[in-house]
Amino acid sequence: MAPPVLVTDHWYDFRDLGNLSSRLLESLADVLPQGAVYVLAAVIGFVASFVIFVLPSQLFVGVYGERKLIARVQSRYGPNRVGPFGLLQPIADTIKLMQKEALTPKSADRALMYAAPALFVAPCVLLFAVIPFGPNMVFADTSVSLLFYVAISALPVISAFIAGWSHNNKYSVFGSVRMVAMAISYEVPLVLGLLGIVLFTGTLSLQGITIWQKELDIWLVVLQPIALAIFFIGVSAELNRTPTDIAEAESEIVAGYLTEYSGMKWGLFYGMDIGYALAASAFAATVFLGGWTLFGLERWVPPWIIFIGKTHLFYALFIWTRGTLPRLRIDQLMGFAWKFMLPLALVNLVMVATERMFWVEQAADDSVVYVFALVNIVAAGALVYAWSRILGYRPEDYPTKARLVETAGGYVPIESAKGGAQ
Amino acid sequence: MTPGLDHFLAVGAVLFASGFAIALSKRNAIGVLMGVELMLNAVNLTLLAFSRFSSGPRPVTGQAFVVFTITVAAAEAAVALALAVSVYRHRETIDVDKLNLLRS
Amino acid sequence: MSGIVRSEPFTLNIGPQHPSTHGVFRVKVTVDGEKIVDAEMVMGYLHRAMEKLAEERTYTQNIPFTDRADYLSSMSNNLGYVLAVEKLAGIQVPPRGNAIRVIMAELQRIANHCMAAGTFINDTGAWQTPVMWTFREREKIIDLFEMTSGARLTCNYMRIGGVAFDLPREFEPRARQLLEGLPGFFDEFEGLLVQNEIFLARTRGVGVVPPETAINASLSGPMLRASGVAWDIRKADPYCGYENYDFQIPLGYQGDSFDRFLVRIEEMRQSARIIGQALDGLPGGPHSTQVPLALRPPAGDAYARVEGPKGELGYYIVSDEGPSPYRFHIRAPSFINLSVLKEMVVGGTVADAVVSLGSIDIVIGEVDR
Amino acid sequence: MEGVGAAVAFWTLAGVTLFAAAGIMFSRNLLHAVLLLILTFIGIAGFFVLLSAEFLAMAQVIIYVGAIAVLVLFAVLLTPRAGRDNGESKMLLPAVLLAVCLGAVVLFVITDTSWNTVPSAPAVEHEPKVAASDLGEALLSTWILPFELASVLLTAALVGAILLVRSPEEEAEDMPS
Repeated sequence: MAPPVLVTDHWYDFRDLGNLSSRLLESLADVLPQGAVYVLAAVIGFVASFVIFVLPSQLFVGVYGERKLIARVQSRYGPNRVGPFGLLQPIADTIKLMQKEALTPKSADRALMYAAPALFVAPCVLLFAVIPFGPNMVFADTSVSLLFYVAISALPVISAFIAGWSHNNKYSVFGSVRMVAMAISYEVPLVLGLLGIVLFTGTLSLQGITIWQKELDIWLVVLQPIALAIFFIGVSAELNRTPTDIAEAESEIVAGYLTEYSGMKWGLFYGMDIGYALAASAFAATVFLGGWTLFGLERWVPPWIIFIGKTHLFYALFIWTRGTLPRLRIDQLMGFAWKFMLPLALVNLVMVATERMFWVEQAADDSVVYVFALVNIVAAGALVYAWSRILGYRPEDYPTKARLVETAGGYVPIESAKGGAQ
Repeated sequence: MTPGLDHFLAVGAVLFASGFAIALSKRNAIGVLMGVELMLNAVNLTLLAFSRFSSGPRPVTGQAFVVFTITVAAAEAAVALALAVSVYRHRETIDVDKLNLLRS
Repeated sequence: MSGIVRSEPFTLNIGPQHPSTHGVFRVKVTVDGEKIVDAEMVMGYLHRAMEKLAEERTYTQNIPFTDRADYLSSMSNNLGYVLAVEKLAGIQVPPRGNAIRVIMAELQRIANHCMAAGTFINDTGAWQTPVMWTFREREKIIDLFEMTSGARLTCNYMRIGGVAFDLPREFEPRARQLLEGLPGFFDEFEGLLVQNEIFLARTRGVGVVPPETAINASLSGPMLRASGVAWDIRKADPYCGYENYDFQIPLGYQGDSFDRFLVRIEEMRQSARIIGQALDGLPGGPHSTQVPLALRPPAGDAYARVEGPKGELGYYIVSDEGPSPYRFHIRAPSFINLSVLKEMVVGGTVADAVVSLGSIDIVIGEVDR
Repeated sequence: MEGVGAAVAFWTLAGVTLFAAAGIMFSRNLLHAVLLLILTFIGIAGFFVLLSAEFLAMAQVIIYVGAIAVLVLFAVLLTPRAGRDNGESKMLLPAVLLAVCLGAVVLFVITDTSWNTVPSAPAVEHEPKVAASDLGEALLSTWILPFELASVLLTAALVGAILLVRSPEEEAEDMPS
């Protein structure tokens, strides 16, 4: 399935930066020694994806945008002092972090403590290698890029464990053990949820999934709402965003595995947390929101701008939950993963398999996908509600108002109170 | 020069030998387990090298076989570690030299 | 060697310097895995020997001390102390003074509960969003305090025999404006949290205090009412004319952290009602009676108690006809409410301990005095 | 598998993996050994990519680095007083000798025999690409029996591991009162 070539392929056509880089590489091909062109292509791809997308998004959407949006949620302004509208705030933060003294406790395991931030940064950069920014603007278009994403997102868990373990401090051991236990138990439903997507599209490569959504003119979020819910909860558990940020829960274990870090070492962890969240939202934008396609609009609007817009849209979802939701306890989280998300993912898988079988066996035409979409959405709502009722979600018998009593006396048993439990 | 079958097999052999040495020489039961895991991985590598380079119509059989060795290795690792932890609970040590009593 | 080796519990300090101990207060927790086996509370980091110092100062000079006992509700503290001295010296307070005292005490209760409910949700993990909302309302009340008494937090506004200054002209319109906004805010705040599944999961059944334990440990305030015991000093032993205001006492169901949150929200609504009634019937006349500066009350002792935001706030003063009290003791509700922390915490996890501690709403200034 | 790129990749991966394997042998701290083991797993995943088995490389990273390595880390965590040093047992010398002999024999066999490999070096064009879908079909068509057996084995291992590690209280809980 060769990606469709855009209207023009002149080098100045910035709608597809692939033209520009390929033109540049061809001119350099004969100049450089035999193998060096591939290395140069790799470097250009990396620098382009990082300079255009990751670094500015990390700084201006991750640090500045998040603080501004959360400030709005909390009815206050957010950073507006440094630079015009506070736009230079992330740069000021970075400079401040760099000149802060990075302490290393005496009893800590120095080698591991220095290695952990580096090991935390490397996988984040790797994640962006597989994400397709445009028709032929993907850095490493392997046929298993979806699996590549899931595999690489297991590495930061190990480096967080090392970070927590090397401080030799009770709080950080707490944090690192919680982080690992939670990441493991949320990886299972996450992978099962993504399996539903792979079943439908039939390919493991992200570019293939985007092309599938482009040809059928349907976004997978409509087709697979349960998979998106499971993906979002699983990823926010793995990245430790707010409903599940128990690995560095301020109010309980000070800063979890980051307790002893200070200065730029902490800065790296903080920056890469945002990097992973961006990678997760880029992945979700590709898989669920149709990647760089916008129902045919991508022929005029540069596809990579569409893609970046969708990523930031999904990132806003992370910010929104971070601003509003309290934190779950570790055992509730584990119970939620195994008792709620896993069965839901399995049922979703069965539904997708039957639909796929029906689609292939009857050789129905592609418009049947919209019927599947409707069926899936209704089934998703019904399934979530029914399963939560089974697991004991009874909102109606919890009182939401205190009882009101007129006179001061002794203990007032529940039934005889005037107000009664609404 | 481009890596051929001999190179992959050589790396596989060296890995197997080091895994073998680790498994036999480590005092801690977890060290022994690490050695065993290394040996299994070396076997996987050799299997895949053969499946990639040897003639034969369907190279996929080698890869299917590697999938099964990975599952067996995972199951074996889980049980071995469970064993180590329960032995630690009874003996307060998992030092291979000291574990010579068969009675619980 | 044959015994089963237990994974040995290790002690963890939810130490004096910890983001969620509401001040310098330490809980030495023995933890087996995540479960708490034993908890030992260590306090006294903020002990300023207030009760001893009060014995060298005259009765009027002691008023600023009471501001700093519970620095989050200085008006109620002043009221308690001033009532005790008036009972000792037999001084009558003019009706306008009483009405202003009721208004200020109830405003202070709303401000305190805004702070308490907000930080409690902060302990369950919400990133400061509810606190920012409640602080926005608390700022309006603090502005009212600053307008009348000159200070935002430690107001030092009450005097023996009445209040320091009369209400300024623009106090009433601003207070009315505030009262219109409050019910809407309470409903919105309650709507945000009471149906929130994660908040319910984190607070229902956490830090439960059954009614018998509450009564035996002589708890008071929202802690006692959350366990279902209907006890409120404003109703049981009315002072400053509380008997002629119409309000109700909120009660909880099982005495867990969630019930305390519900009780506090409901108390704020009732306080808003009381302020409305007090503002409507604000009598004219002097705001305080003249009291000699070097007051020498007759020998004897007096105990006056006030329904402070955290519970029954009592002042016990012994006088030996000297210019300064012979003995000055504060019955601090936070200190007594804290005594049940051990039963609430043992058996739960560290996360629950933090939530239970947050739900008690303690202020270390009052606990350590 | 273009010539230069594959060669560079092969030698760096070989260097990293063998260095890490030796590191496990000689490092003093058990935790460092576990982390070096993770490095070897990643190196071997790189080799799988070189042998154009990408699906298996990703599966290797997920299963070994994502699950088994974490399992080993937890085992190290759950045995605090069992000594975190990576010491050698009394069998150090015979073990190393045996390993060296075994390695020598196998290496000799490898270099000596001439394997009838696919004609010419891997740079040949019709490189037998095994896509993930072919592997899936193979697993569920010709290899269906071992596939089902593997799932039974995994369940047995799961139950076995849990039973082994149950602490006395959990057993007391389930004991019929």
